[in-house]
Formats: sequence, structure tokens, C-alpha cells
Amino acid sequence: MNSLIFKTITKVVSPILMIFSLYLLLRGHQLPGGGFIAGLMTSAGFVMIYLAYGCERFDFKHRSRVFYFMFSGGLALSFLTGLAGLFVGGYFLKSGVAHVEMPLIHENWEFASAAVFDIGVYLVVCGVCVSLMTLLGEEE
Amino acid sequence: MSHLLVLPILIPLGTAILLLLLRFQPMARRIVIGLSSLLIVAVNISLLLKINAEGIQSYRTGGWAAPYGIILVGDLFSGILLVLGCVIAVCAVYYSFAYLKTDAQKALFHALFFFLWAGTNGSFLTGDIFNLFVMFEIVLMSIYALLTMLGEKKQIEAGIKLISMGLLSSALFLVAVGGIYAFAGTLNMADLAVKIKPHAHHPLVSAVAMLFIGVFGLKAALMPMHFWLPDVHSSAPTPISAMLSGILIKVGVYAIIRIFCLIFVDLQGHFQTFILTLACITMFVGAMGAVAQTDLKRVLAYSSVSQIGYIFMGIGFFSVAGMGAAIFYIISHGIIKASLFLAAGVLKKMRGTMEMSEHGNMMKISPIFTLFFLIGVFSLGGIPPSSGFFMKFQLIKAGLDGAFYLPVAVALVVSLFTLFYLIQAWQKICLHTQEKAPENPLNPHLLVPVGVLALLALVLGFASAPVIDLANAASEQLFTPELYINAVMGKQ
Amino acid sequence: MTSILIIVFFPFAASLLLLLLSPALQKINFGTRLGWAISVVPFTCVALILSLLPGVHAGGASTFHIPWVPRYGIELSFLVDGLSILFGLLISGIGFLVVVYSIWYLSEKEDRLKFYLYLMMFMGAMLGVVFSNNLFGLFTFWELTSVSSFMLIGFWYHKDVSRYGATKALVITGVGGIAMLAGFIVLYSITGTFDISEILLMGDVIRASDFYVPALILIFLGCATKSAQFPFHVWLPNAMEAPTPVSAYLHSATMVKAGIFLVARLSPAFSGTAFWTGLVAGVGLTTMVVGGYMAIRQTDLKGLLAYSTISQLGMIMAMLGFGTQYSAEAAIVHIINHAGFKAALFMIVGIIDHGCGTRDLTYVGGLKKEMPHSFKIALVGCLSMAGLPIFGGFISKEMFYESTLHMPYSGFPYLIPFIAVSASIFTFAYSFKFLIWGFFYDAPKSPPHHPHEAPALGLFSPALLAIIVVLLGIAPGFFAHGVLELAASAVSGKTADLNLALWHGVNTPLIMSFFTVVIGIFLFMRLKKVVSVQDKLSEKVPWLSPNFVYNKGFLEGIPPLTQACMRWFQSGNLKQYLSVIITFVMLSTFGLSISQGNPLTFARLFQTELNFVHLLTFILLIVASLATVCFKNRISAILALGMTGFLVAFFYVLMGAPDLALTQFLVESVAVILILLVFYFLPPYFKEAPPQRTKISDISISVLVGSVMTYYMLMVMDSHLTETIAGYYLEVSEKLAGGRNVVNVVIVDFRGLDTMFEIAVFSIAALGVYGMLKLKKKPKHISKVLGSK
Amino acid sequence: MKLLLPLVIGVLFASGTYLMLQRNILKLVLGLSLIGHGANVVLISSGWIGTGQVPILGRDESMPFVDPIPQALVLTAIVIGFAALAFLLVLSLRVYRDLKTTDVAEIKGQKG
Repeated sequence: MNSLIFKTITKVVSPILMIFSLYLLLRGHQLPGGGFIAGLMTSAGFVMIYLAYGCERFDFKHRSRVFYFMFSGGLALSFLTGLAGLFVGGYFLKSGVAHVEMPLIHENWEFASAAVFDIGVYLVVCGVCVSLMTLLGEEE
Repeated sequence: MSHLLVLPILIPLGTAILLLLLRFQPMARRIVIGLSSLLIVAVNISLLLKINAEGIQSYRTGGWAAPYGIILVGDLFSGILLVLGCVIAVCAVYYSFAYLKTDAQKALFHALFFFLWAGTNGSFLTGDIFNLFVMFEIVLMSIYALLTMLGEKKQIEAGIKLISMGLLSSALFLVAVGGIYAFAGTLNMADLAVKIKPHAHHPLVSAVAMLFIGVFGLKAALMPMHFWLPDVHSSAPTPISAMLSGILIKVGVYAIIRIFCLIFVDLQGHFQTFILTLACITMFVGAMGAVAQTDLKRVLAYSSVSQIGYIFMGIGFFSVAGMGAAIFYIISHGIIKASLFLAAGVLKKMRGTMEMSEHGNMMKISPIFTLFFLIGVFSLGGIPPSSGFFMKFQLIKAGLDGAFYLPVAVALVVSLFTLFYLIQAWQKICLHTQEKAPENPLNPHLLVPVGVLALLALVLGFASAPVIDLANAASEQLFTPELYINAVMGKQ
Repeated sequence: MTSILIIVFFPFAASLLLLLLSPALQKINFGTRLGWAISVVPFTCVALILSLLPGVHAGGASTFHIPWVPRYGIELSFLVDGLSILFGLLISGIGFLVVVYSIWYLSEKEDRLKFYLYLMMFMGAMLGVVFSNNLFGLFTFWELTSVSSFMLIGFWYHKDVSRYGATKALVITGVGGIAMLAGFIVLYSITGTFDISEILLMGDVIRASDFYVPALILIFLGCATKSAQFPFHVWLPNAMEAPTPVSAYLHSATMVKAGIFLVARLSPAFSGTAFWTGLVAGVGLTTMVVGGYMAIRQTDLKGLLAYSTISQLGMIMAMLGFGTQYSAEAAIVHIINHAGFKAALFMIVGIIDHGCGTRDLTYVGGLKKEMPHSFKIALVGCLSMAGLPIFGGFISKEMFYESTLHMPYSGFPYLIPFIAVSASIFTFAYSFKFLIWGFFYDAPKSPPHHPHEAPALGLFSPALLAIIVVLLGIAPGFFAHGVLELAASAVSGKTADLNLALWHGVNTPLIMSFFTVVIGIFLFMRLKKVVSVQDKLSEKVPWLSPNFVYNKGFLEGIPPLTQACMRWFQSGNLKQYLSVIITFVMLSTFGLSISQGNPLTFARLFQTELNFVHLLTFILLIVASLATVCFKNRISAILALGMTGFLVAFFYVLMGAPDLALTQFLVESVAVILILLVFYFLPPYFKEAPPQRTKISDISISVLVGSVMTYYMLMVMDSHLTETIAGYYLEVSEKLAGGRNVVNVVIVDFRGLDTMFEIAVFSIAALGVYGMLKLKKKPKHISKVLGSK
Repeated sequence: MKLLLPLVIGVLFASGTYLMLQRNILKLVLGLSLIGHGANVVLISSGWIGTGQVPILGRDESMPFVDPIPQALVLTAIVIGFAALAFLLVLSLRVYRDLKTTDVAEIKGQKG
């Protein structure tokens, strides 16, 4: 799989995938997208990098701790969002919606706490997928 | 609304996440584990007391009312199982510290263990059929991981069997949920009960009920879905074996009781013969299997299969007395079997094998161990005044009251075999002379949970009246599903 | 009434104390002092029971309650009447003598502590059995006697025979215990109470009930196994592996008498029907004959006494079975007689065993000279056992004969007396074998060491018993008016008036006794010949013995049989497991569903119009999934699976689920890559897959699963019943949850708990993979990747 | 149309079962994945009302929406199924490494 064409494609596509995935994550509450999809897409980007370059370009082996804390942290983030719901809203996982006037662009942005929960989901999905892949890759 | 109901899920889940983050701080992990274990015990017990005093509790996660959000419901039955679960789990956790060797193992084990605990508690509390699926998945996934994490050959082998069957059952679960959602258009179990009540005898409902029996029966090791159990129980790390037999197979039993006392109430008659037949076969085959074994953990594993048959017999009577007997059986068997499995682990640590012919002399090495083991043996054999006697007594009484003579006869014959294989095992391990000295000395830390559970089994026999009353109260509650439905659907 | 509590629980307390103090006691050399200390316990019990006697004389029975499980009427309650007093005295009295005897018997190196611990537990349990007024209290103590006798019989647990004997006793009495438990519950459903004194008053109700026969059979099974009745008697001879004090205790007055006790206790409620007499007396007489027949064969003195015990128990059981007042009195008299002479004889055997190093009649003989005192005691015991005058045994045997002549419900008036006489002939013969062979004739071989007499301490207990045996013969009235009348009236339910005497004039029983003695002497003369005939018979037809059934059928037969079954059934083959499970689930789903009626209305199913895109997707899906099956090349098969996944994703698009489609597409891509990554390292596809011999069954299972799922799905499509809850979500999603993508809102908000746990599942998978790949193989890596410092 | 979908599901399950019953461990994996697909399709079809628009609010409100619940459920199920599949894959790798076989029928260490 170490062909030059694939490497080149990866070089172009994987950043796009990742940026697009962030977009999907943020708009998930309103349009198709969300934590799962975004997470999977980001990991698809990593998968591409991995397939194209192996460990040489992006040192997966030594960054596996990063991915470990990525999914643990994601879990913690979602859990804490839920807990916040418990303390603020009165129920575990109770969500809240806030309308915030953005300072510079003077637009009314809508923030749902559920979106924070979704970020946790994103982190978990992405962290787990990449961890899985690196673990498997090391087995080679 | 009190948050007590969500805490049995929140605390273990939070602890598990915290343990993940505290990957590199063994001391901090130890403190967290100790504190939160005690906290869970306190919460579960106070929850049971609250339910006992105030009736069925419900909790709206996310603040969404039934049937739209996921509702947590605690009735007496789930309260009892929560307490049973935490008793066994605390013993297993304590045991695991002495049982596991390296710190890496402990870190992984405890994180997974608390996920498992959260899933177990969640299964007992959830009032939503799809959430039950998710809870089952977390339980299953943690078991897969805990089973294979030490990477012994036997564990890998048992793992591939368990996960294949687990995936199959998950698929069937989804199929069943799909069917019931298409039929009734809702997922909340109380709501389902209301919606299905007028159409209870629709063929689709029966099909869904049977699929659920298949799925939950696999978790509960009901014949012929029990194939995974002997392998998994015998090869899993001992604390997990104790959890499996003590509480996790009861999760499947719980789910079957729950759906048949809530959603499929009107199908009880239709399924009665079927369940009783399966129960009798399970009892019999389990006992036969146990007689055939030479490996102690496998003896105990098959014994669990057999005992599951007893529990299903109690369920199959579909009477308040029968269900009460089944619930008491669950409690009592959970404690006794956990104690026996942990005792087996003590032996495994000493000689590295579970073959009974390799063991012996325990009477000389540790009379205390012999005593604890013997208490377990006689309790499971149903000798009074241990709790095991009351579990069998109630079951037989319920069966005779309901004129189910054949199942009762099978139960009686099988209980003889139970006593026989257990006594044989005890003799081989404690009385037989063994030339070889054990490789490792007996670790007294491992004995503590064994003793606690064994003594608990004894106490449960001497002071059985309150527990029996509680089990029967839970059973009466189960047979008045209106209480459950009102608690969920009514004004909250 | 506190004294009854002390009587029952004092031995338990002593036992518990020994258990708790054992670590401390093991360090000091207590010698024989422990035994003396323990002997206080039974002595106190005797005194207390005697103190209860006047009350019973004056006012009949009295009871005492402690609640246990009120819901089922289970409690500890105690009944003090003539019967319980009689048994209580036997248990504690002989218990005291046994403890004293054991002080001499147990040597320094034996674990005396454990011995007394078990013995006291056993004694407490026995006292509990006889004083219980609640069937479940009784059952609890009953099972405790099984447990503690298991410990006592297996006291020398390092010997195989001891463990064998202990297990056998436990298993056989366990069978009975389980049956008895069921019987009690049946009895409860008749009477509505577990209270024995209430049950005893309801005899007419019980006898008239439909459940009379099952209740009787089940309860009697318990009694028969405990009292070693044919064919359950086989455990008793093996139980002789216990230390001799234990044998003397268990097999004279206690354990084996528990069954007799219960039959006697319940006979006011059950007796008086033809079925009762047929069952109880029939079993009793059979046991009596079989026991006698076996006893004359034995050369082991303890074995001889064991079979003799079986025979004597059969005799008592038969008397209880006759069900007349006279026979009840006879039974009571024989219970005390038997307890006396049998305990004495067992102790003598212990002395012989001690003195000669063996108790086998091929080595032991002519002990009259070396053991003069033992001989005198044995003489008394054997003559009483043989039923010769001036001893108690004679009185009870005469009463037995008398009662056989007057029994009700006998179709053959001469048969029963005839059986009684023949069984007594055996009794006579083995009693003389014990006495003459043991003390007069010289043995063919010489014993391991030269015989010597026991010291006074060892002789004390048997001698005292021998005196009682003599007193029972010459002054029976003292015992009769003291306890026996009370006990007999408790059994028969009517006031008894015992007139015991050695001489009743020349009557039929005396003539029967005369024949017994004459033929008995003849049999004894020909004993060797008879025994050789017996040996030949048992060689030819070994399966006639119930022992054969237990050993070959149960102990050796069942484990291999079950092992073979389990190896076939639990074959370890995943494929077999999966096929059984899925076939079972599918068949029962179909069966249980179709038995509720046919759900399908095909007219409705055909209603929807044909859509080309749908059709194409479906066809492609079918093709792709079949391709996954058919491709032999592994890469192609994996890609076909991926294709199926993509088509499913496309199907989601058609179903109006863009989120799903995206997820499915991404998951499928990652999954296919993972599968390829893993299977890239595995050997090629069909290198080692041998030809499938089970292709047809595989295909039929698959077709079955496919058809049931199709049927199921048709039902699902056809039976949308009600409005779904979806409307609510569509309505409030934007307002309350601030999101327009309802699916996402459902996931992260309405059903947030699902998602919370779902990501947990996801993380667990990663942790599991980590554990599997890292924990065992390369421990060094742990520190690098995820591990600790 | 309604008749064809059950057939598709039947075929998915049947081929999944057939593969699952083969001896090669890869086929076991493939079979279980197919069965998983089948289950997801059953679940999504439980909300099928024929036609409907994507459940995203704020656009055309005239047409009925597709039921979003089964979609959410299937999404959860897909992710969980993927996690289990990944685990199964690694496990089969271990089976090959430790037990030296890819033949499921040879994994018979624990019988009886």
C-alpha cells in the first residue's frame, strides 16, 4: 500500500476529512452529522495516514497514550455534562439551551449543552478507533 | 424526586472513568475504589430501604417524561438485586487485589470491573427496553474484556465462544426490539405493557417474547443456550467467575422475570409449559454435567446451570409463591456460589490448577478454609439451617401448592445429585491425602471474602424470615404490574 | 420450660465453644481432661430430662415456641411428652456412657477436640429431633444429624473406606431427607400446620385425605433411610468405619433410631390403615429377615453387630407397623432393650479391637480367659439379643410374637408369625456366633497382638449397660411405670398400661420361642455350611444386593455415563453450540407464535406500489450477501461483505436516514480495513477447511433461520398497531432541546443515557483489545503504551 | 415492496447463519457481521411507513417525517456492533496466534 499515489492522495484528503469532520460535529445538532459520524470520519483520516505511511510519518506508537487519554477524556467530558445536568437542571443528563449574543459579529448563537456531550462522543469514537488500529498495527 | 435511583449507575460509571484517568496512580486508584465501593453499598442499601418504605421509585433521565425519555425504575425486586450485586461485587473487588499480580492488570481490571458494575446496576434499574439492550451490551463487553484480558489459552478459547454467542444474541435482541417497536410504537416497558395488553395474544407478541427468552436465556444460561457458561466460568479470572455466577447470569433471569411480569403478563399461561420444561432440562443436565467434571471450577459452573434451572422452575410456576421462591433462590444462590467460586480461586492460587485430583489435604493446611467451603457445600446442598434449605423448601412448596408434581420430582432428584457432587468435591479437596506440597502458601486476604460470603449464607438461613418476607413482597409487587405502570406513567 | 432449651442447646453450645477455643486448646496438652469436662454436658442433660419427668406424669405434654419463619409456620418449638423423654434419656444417657468410654478409647494421637466437637453437635441434633414440636425444626435437626454423623463416620478421613462410608451414609440418608421434606410439605397442604402436636390430633383428616398415600410414602422414605430399612440399609455396615464409640452411639440409641422415632411420633396421625401396616410392617419384616440373613455371614464383629442392628430395627419398625396398642408397647420396650444391649456389645467389640488389634473372627477367638470381664458383659448382651429368659430381650421378643398373632389386616394369618420366627432364628444364631466364636472357640489364625483386658475406665460403660439390661429383665416394672407407659401412650394415642413380666405361662409366644431356640441351635451348629452356601449365592447373583446398585450403578456408573453424555453434548465445538442455539430459538419462536393463530393478511402486504430503486437495492443486497457466502477467496469475501454494508447504507438513505447512512458507510469502511488488517496475517482461506460433511444440515439450518426471519418480518410489516411516540420528538425537539436534527437530538438528549453507555461500550472494546494484545505477551510494552511506570 | 423486504432480511440472516456455521474463523466473523446487518435492517424497518421525509426540522413541514426513533436506535446498534466486531477480530487474531488454528472446529480444548 506504500504507493506514491496513495501517499499523495492521503496528503490531500486526510486534512480535508478531518476538517470536514469537525464541521459535521458542530452542525450535528441541526443537520446530519454529530459525534459518531465526525469521530468515525476523523479516524478514517488517521486510518488513511496509517495505511499510507505506517508509523513513519505520524508516530502512532508513541502517541498511543494521547489516544488513550482522548477516549478516557471524552468519556469524562460526556459524563461531566450529564453531571452538570444533574446539578444545574435537576436531572442526570438534563440538557440546557443557551442563546448567546456573540460579541463581535452580533449574531445570536444557540448553544445546547447536548452539543458538549456530543463532543465527548466524538473524542471517544475517534480515540477508540485510532487506538484499535495502532494496537493492531503493532501486532504486525 | 430523589436522585438516589440514578446513583447506583452514576457512581460506578464515574468511578470507572476516573480509574481510566488515574491510569498511572495506583495509590489513588486504590482509594477511589475503596471509597466508591462503600458508597455504592450504602446507596444501594438505602435505595432498597426507600423502596421498601415508599413503594416503587422512578427517575427521568434528562428530565424527559415517560414514555419519551429513558426512565429508571426501582421496585423491590431490582432493589434486592442491586444489594445482592453490590455485596458480591465488593467481595470480588477486595479479592481481586490479592488475586491479580501486576499493577497494569489491576488498573485495567478495576476500570472494566466498574463498567461492569455500572452495567449490571443499570440493567436492574432501567425501564426502557432498548436501554436494557445497551446495558446488556456493556455487561457483555466488559465480560468479554475481563475474560480475555489475562490472555491464557483457555480464556481466548472461551472468549471466542462467548463473543460469538453474544453477538448472535445481540442481533436477536435488536430483531425483537424492532418487532415490538413496530407493534406498539414505544420503548418504555410500562408503556409497552399498556399498549400490548389489548393485543396480548397476537402471534407477533408471542414471537417477540420467545426471542426475548432466547436472548435473556443466553445470558442466564438457560438450556440449550447455556453452552458458553462452563467454559467461561471455569476460565475467567476468579473474581469474575464469582460475579458471573453470583449476579451476572441473574441479570438474564431478571430480564425474563421483568418482561413476563410486565409486558407479557397475559402470555404467562402460553409460555408456562415451555418454561417449566426448559427449567427441568436445565436442572437435570446441569447436575449431570457437574457430576461428570473433574475440574472444581467446572463443577461449580455446571452447578450454576443446574441452579438456574431451579430458578426458572420458580418463575415457571407463575405464582406469587413461586416467584418469591425464585427471588429468594437468586439471593441465596448468588451468595453461596460466589463464596464457592472465590474458594476455588484460593485453591487455584495455591497450586495453579483446578483439577481436583491435584488438590487435597486442605483439612490439614487450613481448617478455616475447609469450614468455609463446607458451609458453602451444605448450603447449596440445601441442608438446614442454611439459606440453601429455605431456597429449596420454598420452591418445592410453591410447586406442590400449584400441583406441578413432575417438576418438583425432578427438582428433588436433582438436589440429591447436587449434594453428591459437592460432597465429592469437598472430600477430594479437603480430605484426600495429597503428596505434593502446594506451590504457594495460602493468602489470608483471599480467604476474607470467602468467609464473609459463607457466613452471610449462614446468617441468611438463621435470620431468613425478613429476607423471605422481602422476596415475597417483591414477588407480590411483580404480580401487580399496575404499581409499576403507575409509578412510571403517573404524575411524577 | 427453659430447661428444654438448655437440654437441646447445651450440647450445641459445647460444640461451638470447642470450635472457638480450638486454636487455644490445640496448644495445651489437655489429655483426658477434655473428655471429663465434656461428659458434664450429657450428664446435665440426663438430669434435666429426668427433672421434666414428673411434669409429664402429672399433666401430659407441654410445648415451647421460638419463631423462625412465621410466614410458613416454621419455628423452633419443643414438645415434652413420654416419647421424647424416653428418647431424650436414651440419647443423653448413652451419650454420657459413650463419652466416658471414649476417654479410655481415644489415644493421645487422635484429634479428641474434633471428636467431641462433632459428637456434641450430633447429640444436640438428636435431642433436637426428638424434642421438636415443629416438623421443620425437626427436619433441621434431622439434617444436622446427617451432617454431624457424616463427620463422625468420616472421622479417620485419611482412610478411603471411611470417606466411602461417610459419603454413602450422607447420600442415602440425604435421599430420604429430601423425600421427607417433600412429604412434610404435602402433609402441610393437608393439615395447614407444621405443628406436630396439632397434626397428631388430625389423624382422621389425614387418613381421609387424597394425599395420605404420597405423604406417607415420602415421609416413610425419610424414616426408612435413616433407620437403615431394606433396601436402604447398605450404608449402615459401611458406617462401621467410624471409631467404636461413634458406632456404639449412632447404631444403638441415636441416629438409626431417629427414623423409628419419627414413625412412632407420627403414628397417631398415620397409623390404622391397611396401607400403613402393609408399608411399614412389610418393610420392617423384610429388613428384619435380610439383616439377620446377612448378620450370620459376617466374620467382622462390628459388621455382625451392624447387620444385627439392621435386623433389630426392622423388628421395631414392624411392630410399629402393626398399629395396635399392644404392638406399640412392644416396640417401645424393644427400643430400650436394644439400645442397652447393642451399646454394650459395641463397646465390647471396641475393647476386643483394642486388645487384639483386630475384630475379625478369623483372628479373634477364645477370649474368655484373657478378657473375663468383657466376657461377662458380652454374655449378658448376647443372651438378651438372642431373646433368652431373665433378660429384657426375652420380654420384648415375646411381646413381638404376641403382637404378630393379633395384628390387623393380615391376609395370611400364619405368614407373619412364621416370618417373625424365622428372623428370630437368625438373631439367635448370630448372637451365639458372637458369643461362642468370640469367647469359646479358638480362631483359625492368631491376632496381631496378644489379647488383654481393658482397664476399669473402659469397662465402666458397658458394665453399667449390662446391669441395666439385666434389670430390664428382672425388674421391668420399674422402667415400665417410669417412662415406657408414657411413651407407649404417646405412640398409640391411648393410655397404656404395661404389665411386663418374664413369665406369662405357657402360651403361643412361648412355644414360638421354643422353636426359635431349637432351630436356632441347629442353625448355629451348621453355620459354616450355611455361610458357604450364602457366599456362593452372592457370587452368582451379585446384583441382588442393593450395595451393587449403589456401587456399580450410582458411584461407578453415573460419572462415566454423564461424562460420555457431556462429551457428546458439550463437545466444545462452537459450530454445534451455535447451530443448537439458533435452531432452538428459531423453531420455538415460530412454534409459539403460530400456535397463537395466523397473523398475516396478504392482501394488505401487496398494497404498496413497486419502486424501482428499492427493488434494485434489494436485489443487489441479496446478491452481495450471497456472494459473501460463495466467494472462496478471502479478499473477495471480505469485499463482498463491505459491499453488503454499503448497500445497507444505501438502503438507509432510501429509508430517509442520512445520519445512519453516513455512519454505516464509515463504519463499514473502517471495519473492512480492520478485517483485512487482521486476516492479512492469517493463512489463506481454504487451506485447512476440509470438505464439509455437514453441508446439508448447515444449509437446512440457514434456510430455517431465513424463513423464520422472513415470516417474522412479514408479521412486523403487517402489524403496525398504534401511533408511535415519534410525534412528540418531532414536536418538541427544536423547542425544548434546541436541535433540528431529530435523530441527533434523540441520541444526545432524549436518549442520552443510551449514548453515555454506548461510548462506554466503545471504550471497553478498546480496553479489552489492549488487554488481550498487551497484558500477557510483551510486559515491557505496558509502560510504553498505556501501562504504569 | 413490503413483501420483498422480509425476503431480503431472510437472505441476510440465512447467509449469515450459513457462514457462521463454517469452520473457518473468518467466515464466522463475516457471518456474524451479516447477521448484524440483518438485525439493523429489521430495526430500521420497524419504523417504515412507506414514504416520508428526513427527520430534520425547519424545512418543508407538509410531508410526514420518517420515524426518527428507529434511526437513533440503529445508530447506537451500529456503533456497538462495530465495537464488538473489532473485539472479535482481535480475538480471532489471538486464536490464530495462541491456538495455532483458524479452524473453529479445532478449538475444543474445553469439552464435557
